[in-house]
Amino acid sequence: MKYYIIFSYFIFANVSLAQVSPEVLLKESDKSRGGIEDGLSWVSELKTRENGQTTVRKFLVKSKGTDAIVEATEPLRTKGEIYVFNDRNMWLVKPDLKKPVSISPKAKLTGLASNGDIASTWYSRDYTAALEKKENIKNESHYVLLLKAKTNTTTYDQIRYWINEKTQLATKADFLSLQGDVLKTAIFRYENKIKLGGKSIPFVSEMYIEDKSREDYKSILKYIDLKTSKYKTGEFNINNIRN
Amino acid sequence: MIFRIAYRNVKKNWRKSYAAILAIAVGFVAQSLFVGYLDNVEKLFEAMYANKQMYGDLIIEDARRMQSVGKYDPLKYAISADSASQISEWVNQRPDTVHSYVQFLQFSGMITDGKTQLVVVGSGNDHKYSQKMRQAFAWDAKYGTPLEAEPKPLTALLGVQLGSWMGCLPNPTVELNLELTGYPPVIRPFKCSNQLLQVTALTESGQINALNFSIKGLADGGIREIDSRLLLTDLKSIQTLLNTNKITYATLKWNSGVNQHESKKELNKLLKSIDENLHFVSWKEHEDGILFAQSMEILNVFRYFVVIIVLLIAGMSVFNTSIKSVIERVKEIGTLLSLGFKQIHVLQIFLAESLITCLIGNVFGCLIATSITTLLNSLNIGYRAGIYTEATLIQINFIPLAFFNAAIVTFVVSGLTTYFAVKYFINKRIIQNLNG
Amino acid sequence: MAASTLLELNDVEKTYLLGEVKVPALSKINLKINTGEFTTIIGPSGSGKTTLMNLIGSLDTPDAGQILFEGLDISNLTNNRRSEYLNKKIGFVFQSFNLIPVLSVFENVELPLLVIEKMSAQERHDRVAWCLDNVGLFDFKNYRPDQLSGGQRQRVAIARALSNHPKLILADEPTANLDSKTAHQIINLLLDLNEKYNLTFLFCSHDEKLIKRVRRVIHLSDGSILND
Amino acid sequence: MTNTFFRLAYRGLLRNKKRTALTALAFIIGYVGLLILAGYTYRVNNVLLNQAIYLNMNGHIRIQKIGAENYWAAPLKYLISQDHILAIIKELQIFDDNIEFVGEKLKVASQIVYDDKTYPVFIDGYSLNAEKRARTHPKLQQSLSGFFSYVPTPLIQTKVNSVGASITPELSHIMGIVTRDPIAPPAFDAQLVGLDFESNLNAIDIIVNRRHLTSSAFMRNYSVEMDIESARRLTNVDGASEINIFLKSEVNLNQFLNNTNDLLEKKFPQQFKAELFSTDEVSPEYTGNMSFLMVMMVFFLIIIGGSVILSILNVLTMSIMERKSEIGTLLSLGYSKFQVRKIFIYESFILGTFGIFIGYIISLFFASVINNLEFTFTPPGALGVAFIRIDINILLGFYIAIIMLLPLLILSYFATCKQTQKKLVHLLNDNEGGT
Repeated sequence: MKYYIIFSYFIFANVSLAQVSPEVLLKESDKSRGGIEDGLSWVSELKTRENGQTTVRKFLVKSKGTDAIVEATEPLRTKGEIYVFNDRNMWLVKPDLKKPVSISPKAKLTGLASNGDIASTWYSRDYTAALEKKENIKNESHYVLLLKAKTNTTTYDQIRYWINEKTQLATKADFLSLQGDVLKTAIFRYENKIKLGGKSIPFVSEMYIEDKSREDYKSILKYIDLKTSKYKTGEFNINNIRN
Repeated sequence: MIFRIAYRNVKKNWRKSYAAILAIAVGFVAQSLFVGYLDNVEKLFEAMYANKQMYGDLIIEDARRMQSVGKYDPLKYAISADSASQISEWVNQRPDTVHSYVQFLQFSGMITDGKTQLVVVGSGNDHKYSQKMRQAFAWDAKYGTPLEAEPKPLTALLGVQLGSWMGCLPNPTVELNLELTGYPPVIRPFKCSNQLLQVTALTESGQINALNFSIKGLADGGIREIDSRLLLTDLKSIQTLLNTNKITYATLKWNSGVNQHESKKELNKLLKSIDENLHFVSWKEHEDGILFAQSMEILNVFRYFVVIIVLLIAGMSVFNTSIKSVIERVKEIGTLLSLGFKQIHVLQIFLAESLITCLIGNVFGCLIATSITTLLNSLNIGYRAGIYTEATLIQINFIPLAFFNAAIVTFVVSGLTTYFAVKYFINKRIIQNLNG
Repeated sequence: MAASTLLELNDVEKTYLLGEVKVPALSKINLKINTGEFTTIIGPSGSGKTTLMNLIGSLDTPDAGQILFEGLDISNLTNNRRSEYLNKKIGFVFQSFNLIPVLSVFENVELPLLVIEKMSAQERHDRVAWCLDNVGLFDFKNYRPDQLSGGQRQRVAIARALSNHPKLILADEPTANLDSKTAHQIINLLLDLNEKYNLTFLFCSHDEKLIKRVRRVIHLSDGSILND
Repeated sequence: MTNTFFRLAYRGLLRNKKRTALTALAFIIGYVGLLILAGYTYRVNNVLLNQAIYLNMNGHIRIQKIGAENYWAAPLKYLISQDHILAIIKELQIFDDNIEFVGEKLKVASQIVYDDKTYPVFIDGYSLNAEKRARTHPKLQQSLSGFFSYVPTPLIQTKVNSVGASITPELSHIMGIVTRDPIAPPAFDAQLVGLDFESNLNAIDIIVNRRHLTSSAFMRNYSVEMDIESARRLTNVDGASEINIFLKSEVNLNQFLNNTNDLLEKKFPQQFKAELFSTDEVSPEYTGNMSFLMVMMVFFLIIIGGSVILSILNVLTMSIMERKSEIGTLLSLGYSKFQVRKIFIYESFILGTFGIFIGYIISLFFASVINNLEFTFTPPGALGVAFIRIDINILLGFYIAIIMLLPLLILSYFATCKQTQKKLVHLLNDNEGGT
């Protein structure tokens, strides 16, 4: 079995180069990865390669704050399937299901939705940050933060987070086990731009995820034609969603 | 004199009563073989549960663990670290009463070798007393080495089937049977295509955690469904994986000769003082050990049925023989009576005679039983009992008590039958005896 | 009853059931035997000789009448009383000897003594020796019955009958299975014992040689006494 | 000529009525004992057999992809695709007169969700018509009835419009729904969540309106049964893990197995294999329990049979000893040794057949008594409480009769040999003591 990627949207904010504090750095970098308070929508293309087979899936994503609705569009067979995220809870809504089915934490174990948390928006809300060291990647200097989960209910206990000093964007993240072993690695690229509060800020365009324990297993998530929009808060609550 | 007459009579016409002797022998053999076989099966079960799976004498657990709530969320009804340490302390203060005490933390998760990902169900146990409790099964690795051989964290044994799916294959495969003596403590080689296997599981609070285990050996899971999911490791590793210091249950074995009743009361008092949900139960009454009670139940039904039949038949032939020998010697009875011997004396002679025949029968029985036992044990006939992965051997234990009981029963049977046979003739008037 | 009368039969009767038919074996027998007498009962077979012997030896019980032995009615004793009577008062000598094949001569003669509790092994040994001396078979004491001739076996039977100093010796056709020469010797032996120890003998036979040498002969036919 | 022997033998037996009666009694006890045991084993075999074929839906023959023992490691790889299924079923039509019906089974690992509870389960998806025919099959109903208190009901519940799923009482307790009466359990709506075979997250609704029992103690906490279509919807596949062929009763299993394997090898080389239901791989409970019972039966056969034959021999030697002079006279009248021996063999034969005849009737009586007394016990690895049932039929009676009679006659022959070898003079005026 291989991982299935669901992801959520990001929030985009201005970067101010005040005195470098890990907390601020983390908060700023989150803005380029999602959690837009008013709302953002985009088309997501997920390409997964496992044991030599590649599958492509497409989704229409609408997100607001820590909630999101992800509607499968391709392959056709999955049309009409909707994944709903309310903060860390996740449901699957299908036309032929009488009611939405909740996906439990146990499901994450079997790799059903573990990647959803990778893309979850507010690291700054869930994790405390500490500056570990500075490092150069492709001769650009990066702050290396070690994020520790504030509560023990987040999917991953620790994350090593590389933030580019210049662009203040998070370029790489290692998701660690409680003992510090690397379980997954994600690499971000920011070629998208979105307008927020009158300013245009860089936004993630591609996320490349690798599972350390699986040799031949890679996923590439592309964010295409982003649009900011205004959604009403109730719109994302699972109870209001009817297929 | 009575005994002398009886002895000489048996010596004189042993040829005539050899069938009775053989019948008694068969009765004797049937009983002792069956009791020996049952004893072996019981000991095998006990060895498998009490030693191999380290259930010892008692399982200490939260009573709700085996109820449906416990099954749904095992960690919620586990024993807290504090309770566990109090129990361990109680144990450490009683080295003379407690033989061995092992703590277990069960878990389920996923295991992957990089290509395949499978469900894994297993447990970590503390290695302090584990080999001592396993006794004959101290060497529990069917292939490779037991974990206790070189105690290092993050080392594990896999079920043979799970191992094969995870690329850990024995070379060559060896056929070992379920035996009281456990596995020969020799390293049977096996090879894993990748040294480390990653085990992922949810921590107590639901976080994903993963550890890499190096596989030191393959162990037999007992039944098929367990063997294809089994992972055994040390307690600390699983507590780290699940990020908890709880234990699911602990098992305890008393030293031999300990007043168990007294110690149990003491332990019960301790447990209730720590947490009123804690209790201890013998594995025989525990849901895990239910198979034992069921098997013994059916075996005992067989046993009593057969023994009754065989003894009835043996009794018949002894009855026949004694009647015949009485008929043959009616004249002799008459003479003895005429000489003033009382009926009781004559009866004693014949009873002594049947005693001697029975003695010979039992001696024969002993010889036949021991020879069959050694023969059967050496043949190593294996059969797969029920759902176990390994075949069990037909082994018959030598039980002096069983021989003794069998002898007693045959004596009683032949004594009774002779009594009735002779009684019939003695009541006849002497004259009828004399004329024969 | 005269002081020296050992045995007295008054109107003793005995009938047998052969299938449905009732056969009167003895009818109205009256007889007195004094101590020391040497008597024979003779008569054709089926005349009730053996029945009479059995009744006297309390091996069988009469249908009517009394059998007094030393004044004591022995017609229907309890088992234990009868065993005592047989053991202390009566000595049997059977036509087919009836020795215990698995016991030696010594042991066969010793048999009746074993029932007497207060007799020590030594006393038993002397008694048996004395008996075997009387029948002249002491040297054969370790032999087994089937190693002896017919005559010798009958002597052992006689020795056995003597061993508990019985008052009366009953012998049923003692010489029937013996050749005439041995029969003669046995008869001499019986007569000797009768004179030496004033032992009362009662036996039935149809051996002329024996009848000639007997002082008292009782003729029996069809269950009643012809002449005495 | 022979009937004179029979008469002689018959009278020989009557000569000592008491002893003959006793010996016959010994034979009867032995025969009844063995027949009861055989009846029990036969009945248990009957139950386990039908349980493996019909209840566990293995059918008589199971077709899987080669290497499918690693199914759980890579389900997609060992799945039989729909067109393969259709092709195989078409090919199997040449055996149509032997095949009663064919079913498909799809095994899926997933999780059951009910209010806020999620719990791992193992699903068996059965093709509905095959499942209905199997679960209501007369052979299964007849063998289970009176043996187990539990009688399986097919998935298709007429009173509920949509097809229901079935879980075990233990699983329903774990999910928080107490099932007191497995026959009319409380129905509840639940959902199954799982990865389809291409690792897509998927979920379906199910109505759990039935309970079933599994013989495997481990599976009791995880087993779900439902129709194969729902299982296919959950996994987005249209294939099956295995094809199960249910044969008519009088088909020779091994021969059919070979034919099927040859057919598969010819049409789909190196892809499929067919296995009998009575193998360790397909139904370990069946093979395990039966091998255990067979070991017991052989053990009892030797012990009981042995003691019966010994007791009869004992009597035979006695009656021979007693009738030395008779043997002598017969030999002196010109009977051959063998003819004389025949008398005694006939004696045993009469004794034996008499014993068997009476024994059979007594066994029937005993069997009905035991069956009515309804002793209950829980055999290891079984569907809960079972009644001790004895199933006696003529065939069984005949087999046990042969097993006991043959050695008896042979041994009787040898027992008489010794006597008839003796010199005539010895026999005639036997002086060996005794009468």
